[in-house]
Amino acid sequence: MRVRVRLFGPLRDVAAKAEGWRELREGDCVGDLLASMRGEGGLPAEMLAASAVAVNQEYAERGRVLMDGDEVAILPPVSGGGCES
Amino acid sequence: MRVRVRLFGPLRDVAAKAEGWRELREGDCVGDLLASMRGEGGLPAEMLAASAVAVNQEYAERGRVLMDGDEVAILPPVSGGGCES
Amino acid sequence: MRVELVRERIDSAALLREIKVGADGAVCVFDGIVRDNTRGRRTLHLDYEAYEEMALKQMRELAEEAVVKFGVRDVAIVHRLGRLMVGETSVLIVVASAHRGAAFEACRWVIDTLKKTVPIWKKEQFVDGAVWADGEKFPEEIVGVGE
Amino acid sequence: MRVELVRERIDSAALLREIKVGADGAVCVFDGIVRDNTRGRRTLHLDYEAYEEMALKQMRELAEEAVVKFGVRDVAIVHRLGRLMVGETSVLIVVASAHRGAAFEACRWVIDTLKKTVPIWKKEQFVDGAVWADGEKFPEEIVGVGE
Repeated sequence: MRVRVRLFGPLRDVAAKAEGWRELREGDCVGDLLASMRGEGGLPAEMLAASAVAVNQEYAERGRVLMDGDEVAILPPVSGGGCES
Repeated sequence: MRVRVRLFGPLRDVAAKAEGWRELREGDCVGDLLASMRGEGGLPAEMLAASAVAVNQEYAERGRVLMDGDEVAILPPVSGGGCES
Repeated sequence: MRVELVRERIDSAALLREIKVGADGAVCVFDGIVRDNTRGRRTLHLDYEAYEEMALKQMRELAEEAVVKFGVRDVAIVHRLGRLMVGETSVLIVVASAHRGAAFEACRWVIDTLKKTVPIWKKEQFVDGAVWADGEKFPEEIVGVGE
Repeated sequence: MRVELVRERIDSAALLREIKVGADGAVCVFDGIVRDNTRGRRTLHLDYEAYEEMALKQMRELAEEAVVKFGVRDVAIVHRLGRLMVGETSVLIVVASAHRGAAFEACRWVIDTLKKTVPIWKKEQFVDGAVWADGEKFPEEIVGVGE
């Protein structure tokens, strides 16, 4: 089965090549996908650790089992809303 | 000595005649002025009890001694600012 | 610090535009509007009157105190007097600040304090008559004459 | 409930005008502005990008949740994307309510939650280079992948 990986913000700047469709085994979860991406070395571990994951535009936990066609977005800490923090 | 009495909002509606310059004795305080006005019967006691007093545009206590030429305003509870309470 | 009593419509957009400078990150606005009803009775219009000299003085003090108390950069307070129709702005408070927390807190404090202390009164015209609003009980530090 | 991501200037006045209806007594607005500096470094401009489909979904959920949670009548959330200059509005939140307390609380909650959860990112251009903002740590209910 295949899922589509999307990266945003600082993560895409450092790892744009990691975007796109990837083959997974049936039953693989979010954590499995991340482990394999981390193994390839394209995504800095510290950035991954601070990031959240969304599956089909909803935040998802690491244990979430992926399905064929899912869109998996890896989201570094967000910074919308202005400059007034 | 003389002070100028001003009324506002609902108080003026019921007692406009009580406005204007009034003779007081030297040393009279806000409380004395109010007592004499209450005595004349023009100002409803319940409205006076809920009101604040300002002398020369600053809130003042009952014990505040009045001076010749002072402007004494009797202010019913205020209701500015909109309709969102 | 722009502090005004006005008799014409309040131009919220102009006030917002005017107040911003480069150092601001946040602007919080409170827009108090004439509602179409008070406890279910249909309002036709409102008339606001003020002890103008004192109200302006108090509003200026509020703006200055908000800057000191909350560390915001600028505060504008504009209150309208005279006859207002449903949907019109009776008071506009604009607070500009580097930080949003201070902007919200200052804005809230200004409207809460204004409603209790600034000498402005509202008469409500209903279909069946006009009445003065009850008003807010004065805070203890403003000693009531009957106490 | 107007929820939008836009690439042109945000027209605060139009949004304010649009949202008011007769039953409202209070409107609270939060206007987030591009500051001229970040921790003292002079900002030239900002670029905002978003995971647009998800950001819109999240913003819609925020607006709906604010109405339920605080009992306000209407909420508008508009965020700008692309390049913004100093002094321009990056986000505008407008809350209309019968009561001011709810308006303030809902408005504050929306901006606080948006900043932690809506997938939008900001790159700051300084005279000596561009960097992505650090961003807000995700809340615990949004489980980080490394945890």
